[in-house]
Amino acid sequence: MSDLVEIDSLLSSNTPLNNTEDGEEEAMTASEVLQKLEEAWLNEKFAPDLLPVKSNLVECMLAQIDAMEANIATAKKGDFRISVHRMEIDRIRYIISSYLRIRLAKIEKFTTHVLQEEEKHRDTDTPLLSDAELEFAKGYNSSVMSHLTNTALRHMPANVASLNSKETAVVPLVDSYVFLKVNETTENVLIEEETVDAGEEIMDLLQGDQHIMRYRPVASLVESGAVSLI
Amino acid sequence: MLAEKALDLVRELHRSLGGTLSPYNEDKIRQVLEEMQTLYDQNKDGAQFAAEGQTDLISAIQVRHAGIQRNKRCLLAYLYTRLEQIRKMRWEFGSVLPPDVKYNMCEQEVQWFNQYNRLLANYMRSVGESGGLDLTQDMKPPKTLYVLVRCIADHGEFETQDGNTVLFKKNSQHYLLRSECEHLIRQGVLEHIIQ
Amino acid sequence: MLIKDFRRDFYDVLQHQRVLVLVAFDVDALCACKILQYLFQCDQVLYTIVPVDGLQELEHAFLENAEGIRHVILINCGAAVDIVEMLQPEDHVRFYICDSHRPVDVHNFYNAVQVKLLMREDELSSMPAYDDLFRDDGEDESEESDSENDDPETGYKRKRFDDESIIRRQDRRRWNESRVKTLFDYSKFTSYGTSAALMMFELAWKLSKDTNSLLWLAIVGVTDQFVHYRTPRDKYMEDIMSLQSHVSRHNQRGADDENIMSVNCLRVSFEEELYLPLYRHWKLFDSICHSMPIACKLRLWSLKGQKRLHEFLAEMGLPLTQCKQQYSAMDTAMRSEVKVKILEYMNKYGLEIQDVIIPSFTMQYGYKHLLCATDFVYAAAAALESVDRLRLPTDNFLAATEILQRCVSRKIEAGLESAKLQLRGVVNQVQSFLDMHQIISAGPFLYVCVQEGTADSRFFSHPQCLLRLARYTLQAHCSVSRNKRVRSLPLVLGAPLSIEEGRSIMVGIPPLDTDDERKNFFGKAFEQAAESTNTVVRFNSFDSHIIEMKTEDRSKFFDALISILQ
Amino acid sequence: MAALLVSSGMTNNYFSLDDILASQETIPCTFNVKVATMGYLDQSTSDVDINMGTKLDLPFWLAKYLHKGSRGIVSVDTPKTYKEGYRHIFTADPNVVDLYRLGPYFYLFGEKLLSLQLPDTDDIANVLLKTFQGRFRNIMDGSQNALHSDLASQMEKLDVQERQLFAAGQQGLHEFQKWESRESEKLSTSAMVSNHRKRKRIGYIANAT
Repeated sequence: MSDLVEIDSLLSSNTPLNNTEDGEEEAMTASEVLQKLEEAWLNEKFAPDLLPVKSNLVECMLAQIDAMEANIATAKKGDFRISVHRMEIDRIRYIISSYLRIRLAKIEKFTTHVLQEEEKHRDTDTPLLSDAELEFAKGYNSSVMSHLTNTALRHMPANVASLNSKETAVVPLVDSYVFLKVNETTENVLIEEETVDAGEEIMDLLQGDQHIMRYRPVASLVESGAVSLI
Repeated sequence: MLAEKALDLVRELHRSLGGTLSPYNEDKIRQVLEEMQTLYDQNKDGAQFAAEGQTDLISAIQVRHAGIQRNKRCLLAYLYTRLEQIRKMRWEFGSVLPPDVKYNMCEQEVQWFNQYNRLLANYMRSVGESGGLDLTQDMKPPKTLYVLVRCIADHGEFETQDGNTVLFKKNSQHYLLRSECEHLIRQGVLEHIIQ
Repeated sequence: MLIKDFRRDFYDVLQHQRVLVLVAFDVDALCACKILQYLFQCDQVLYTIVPVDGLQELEHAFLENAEGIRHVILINCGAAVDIVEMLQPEDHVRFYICDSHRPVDVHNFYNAVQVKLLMREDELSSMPAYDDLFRDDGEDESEESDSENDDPETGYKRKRFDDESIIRRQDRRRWNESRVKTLFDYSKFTSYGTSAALMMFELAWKLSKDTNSLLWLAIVGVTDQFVHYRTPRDKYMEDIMSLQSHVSRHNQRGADDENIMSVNCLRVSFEEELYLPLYRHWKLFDSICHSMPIACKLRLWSLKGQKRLHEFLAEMGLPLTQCKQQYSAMDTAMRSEVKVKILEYMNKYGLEIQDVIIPSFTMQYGYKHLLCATDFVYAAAAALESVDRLRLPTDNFLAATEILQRCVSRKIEAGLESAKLQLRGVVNQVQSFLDMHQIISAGPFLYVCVQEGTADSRFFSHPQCLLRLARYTLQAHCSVSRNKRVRSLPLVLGAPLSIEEGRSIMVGIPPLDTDDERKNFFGKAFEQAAESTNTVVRFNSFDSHIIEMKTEDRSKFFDALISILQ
Repeated sequence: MAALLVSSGMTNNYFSLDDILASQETIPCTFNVKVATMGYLDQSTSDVDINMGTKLDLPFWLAKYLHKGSRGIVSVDTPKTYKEGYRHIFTADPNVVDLYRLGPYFYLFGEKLLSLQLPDTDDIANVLLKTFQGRFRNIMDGSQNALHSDLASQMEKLDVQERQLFAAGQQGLHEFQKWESRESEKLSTSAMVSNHRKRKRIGYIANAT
C-alpha cells in the first residue's frame, strides 16, 4: 500500500516533479501542474480565439494519470482510497478532454485563420497548435476544401471556381467582451485607441481586480498569464 | 430575380437547423450552377462590346457578376453549414450514423463523414503516449464513480471491464461504473437516475 | 439457515461483489429495496434490480441474470418455496431471503449452505425439529434396495433379517406419517412476519447508516403491511413503538428553538392519525364515505346510513358545506377540531377507537403540505397496480419508486389521484355486491364474483386491490347480514383477470372473528381442491391464497372447495 | 456539441446563413447609368433595359456591389425603417416596436447600412444602440422569469438576434434550476438522438395508422 501513500504526497505538492521537456523551467509539483492546466482550460473556454497550446501540461498530466492507474491496479481490491483516486483520475481526464475538445472546436471553426496564424508561430517557443492538432487541422482543411470543390466549385465558371481565403476565412471575434481577473499588476494598458471623437484610454490593471472589457487589448496578457479569464 | 434559387436553398436549410438534417437538394443545386453558367456566358458575349466603353453593357456585366458571386456564396454556405451539422452528428450519434439520417446525405457527404471519422480517430489516438484519449467520453464533469441507470429498451448482454456480464432488460435497474455506461446513456439505451 | 448477525453474515459478505436483487410487487418490498439501494450506494456495491410479480417471473429473471452472480437477494418473495429446488442454482450461488411471508419452507430453513434467511428468530419458533423432517441415516437407501432386488441368491440373506427389517419398515412408515402430519400442520396456515422494510432499516441502523429518509421508508413499509391486512393490529402497534424510538432519535432537533432544523429537510413526527383514507387531499365527506370501518358501522350504502352520517356530522358541528370542500380549504379552526369532535361523538354511533384512530407518522419536506404514511401507501399501491393498459408491470414498479422518491411532488399528486379512483372503485363494487345480493353463503364459506365488463372490474385484476375489496366486502356483509354465524365464515372472491383469455383471479380471506392473528388456510384448501378436480390452477403469486384459473372451471372448483371445507 | 461553445459571429462570417438572409433585405436605389438587358429585374416595366434614373428596391448585396468604389452605377438611400420617422418612434419607446415585422434582422441589417456611408449613418448607429439599450432590460427580465405559457407572446416582437439573446437567458435560467435540483449532473441522451428517436416514433405511428 505504500505506493498509494506516495501518490497522496505527490499530489499534496511537496515532492517536485520536473517537466521532461524544458529542464531549465523550475520544477513544478503535480498539483501545480493541475492548477495551471485548469487555468489554461478556463482561459481557452472563455477566449474567443485559439490560445497557444499547453501541450507540456497535457502530456505531464496524462503521464500522471497513467502512473496513478498503474498504482491503483496493484493496490488491494478492498482499499477505500482506490475509489477516491479513481474519482480524481476521472476528473483530471475530464478536464483534459474538455480542454482538447474546446480547442478542437475552435480549430474546426477558424481552420484557415488558425493555419495562417500557425505559420507565424510555428518556430517560436509558443506554437499555436500541437503536432497532432496541426496534422488534424491540415487534414480537416483539405477535407472541407476537397468536398466543396468537387460538389460545387468544380462546376462553377472559371473566374469564380476558386475560394480566396481572405474573403471566406472565418475570423474569431476578438472584439467581443470577456470577464477577467488580474493576476499580476500591469500598468498603462492601452484599452481604446485614439479615435476621432474619443481620446486614447489607458488603464492600470491592479492585482485582484476584476473587469469586463474587450478581449483584444488583453489578448497578450492572457497568453502571458498576467490576466486570467473567468 | 437574381440568385432566387440559391436563396431558397439557404432558407430551406436555415429552417431545418433546429431539427435534423434536411435532404440534400440535388436538383436545386444543379439549377443554381446552371444560372451561374448562363450569367457567365452572357458576360462573356457582352465582354468584347464593353471594350468600346459602352457603359450600359459594362454595368450589365457588373450586375451579372454580382449575381454570380451571390450564387456562389449561397451555395457554399449551404454546403458548409451541412458539413457543420454532419460534424456535430459525429459527436452526438457516434461513429455510425443511423440509416435514415444517412438517407438525407449525398454520397460525397457520407465520404466526408468517414474522412472526418478517421481524422478524429487519428487525432484522439495521438494524444498522450499510451493509447490516446477518447474525447467523446466524459462529456459532463463526473460527480460520482458509479451511477444508477435504468434500461429504456432491451439491449441484451453487456460485458463490463471487470468481467461481469450484465443483462440489459427493459426497466431493470443497474448500478454500474459511470465511465462504462456513459456512451450507452448518450445513445439513449440507458437512462441515468438521480437517487 | 437463519442469520444471527446481519452485518457479519450478510452485509460484509457482499462487499466488492455484484449482487442481483429480485423484488416482489408490493410497497413494503419497494421500501426495503430502496433502503438496500441506499446502503449499497454508500459502499459502492454493484447491484442489479429486477422486479418479479410471480414465481414464474422469479424463475425467469433468475435464469436470465444469473450469469456470474454469486449473491442473490430476494425481497418479499421466495421464502414459502423451496428456492434451491425451484431454481436449481450452481453451488457457489448464495440466496439471501428477506421475506415477510410465513411459514418459511422447511428446506430453506435447514439449507445451511446456499440459503440465508434475514428474519427475526422468534417468528420461526413453530419450525418443526430437524430430525422430524429429515432422516439422513442409511435407512432409506437400504429400504428401497431390499424391496426391489428379490432375485434368489440373495433370497436367503433377506429371509434371515426378516423380523428386524419388518420392525424397521414399520418404524419407517410411522416416521413418514408423522413427517407428513407435521409438515401439514406447519404449513396449514399462512400468515405474515415483520415487514421487510423494517428488517432492512434495522440493518441500516446496525451499520449506523440510518437516516431520516430511510426511517420514513421503513414506516411506509410497515404501514403498507397493515393497510393490506397482512400484519395484525397488535403486531403493527409493536412495530410502531419500535419505530417511534427511532423517530424521536432522528427528529428531536426541531423541538427547542436554538437549533431549529433547516426548512427543506425531512421532518417526521408521530401522530394519532385519523383513519380516513387520504383525507388531507380529499373532501372530508368523501374520505369518511371511503373509510371501511365507519362505512360498515354506519352502513353508508343504504339511504338510512347516509342519513345517519349527516346526523353524525351535524352533531359534531361540522357544516356540510365545509365537509364537502377540499380538506385543505376548510377553515383552520374547524380543521383542528375535526379529530377531537369525532372522538367525542363516535361511540354514540357505535364506533370504537380503533375504527377511527390509527397511530401513524406524518412527514413534511420543505414547504410542501403534510403527508401521512397511509397517503404514501395508497399512492404507491395505486401506481403499482395502475389500470393503464399500455403500461408494463415494470413501468408501474418504476412509477411507484418515483413516488417514494418524495421530492418529486407532482408524481405524488398523480399517485393520490389514482388512489382515489381505486378507492372509489372498491366502494362502488361493494355497493353493487350488497344491492344485488351477490354474496352467496355456500355453507363453509361465503362466495362472490365480480361480474365481467363492469366499469371498475379492471381495478380488481390486481391482487392487492382485490384483497382490499374482499376485506371490505366481508366486513360490509357481516354488518348487514342477520345470520349469527357469518362472522366465522371466510370469504372467497373471484374477479376477471383477462376477459380475452377467459381467465380469472381468486382470493380467499379468513373470517372476521379470527381477524387478530390474520391466519389464512386457503393456501392448502385451494391446493387440495385443485388436485381433486384436476383443474388447471396456477399458483403463481407469492401469497398462496391468491390463485388464477380458467373462468369456466370456477364452478367445478367451488364444489370441490365446499366438499373439502365441510 | 463542442462547436456550440464557440459563438459563430454573424457579421464577418462568409458561410453564415443569417448573414446571407440579412443581406437579402432591400434598399431603395436609383440607377445613375442605363443598364442593358437587365430589364427583368424591374417588374413594374416591361422594357428590356433599365434606363437611367429608375428607382428600384435592390437587395443589399447587389446595391452594395453596384454602389461601391468607382463604379457608382447606383446611388443608395436609407431604407424607410431607418429614416427619421421611424427613428423618432424607436427613441420614444423602443419596447413597443415589433422589430420582427420590420425586418427580422433589424440590428444586423442596420450594421450593414453603416458601411454604405449614407448621409445619416451616425444617426442610424445611434438609434441602433438606443433601441437595443431600451429593449435589453425587458428581454433579460422576460428570459429570467418567463412562464412556459406566455413564452410565445414575449418573443414575437423580438428580432432574430434578440431572440437568440432571450434563448441564451432562458438556457442560463434552466441550467441554474437543474443545478439546484441536482439534475445538472444527470447524464442525458444527446439532443439529436432523442429528436431522432421521437421522429421515428411519430413516423412509426404515422404509417401504422
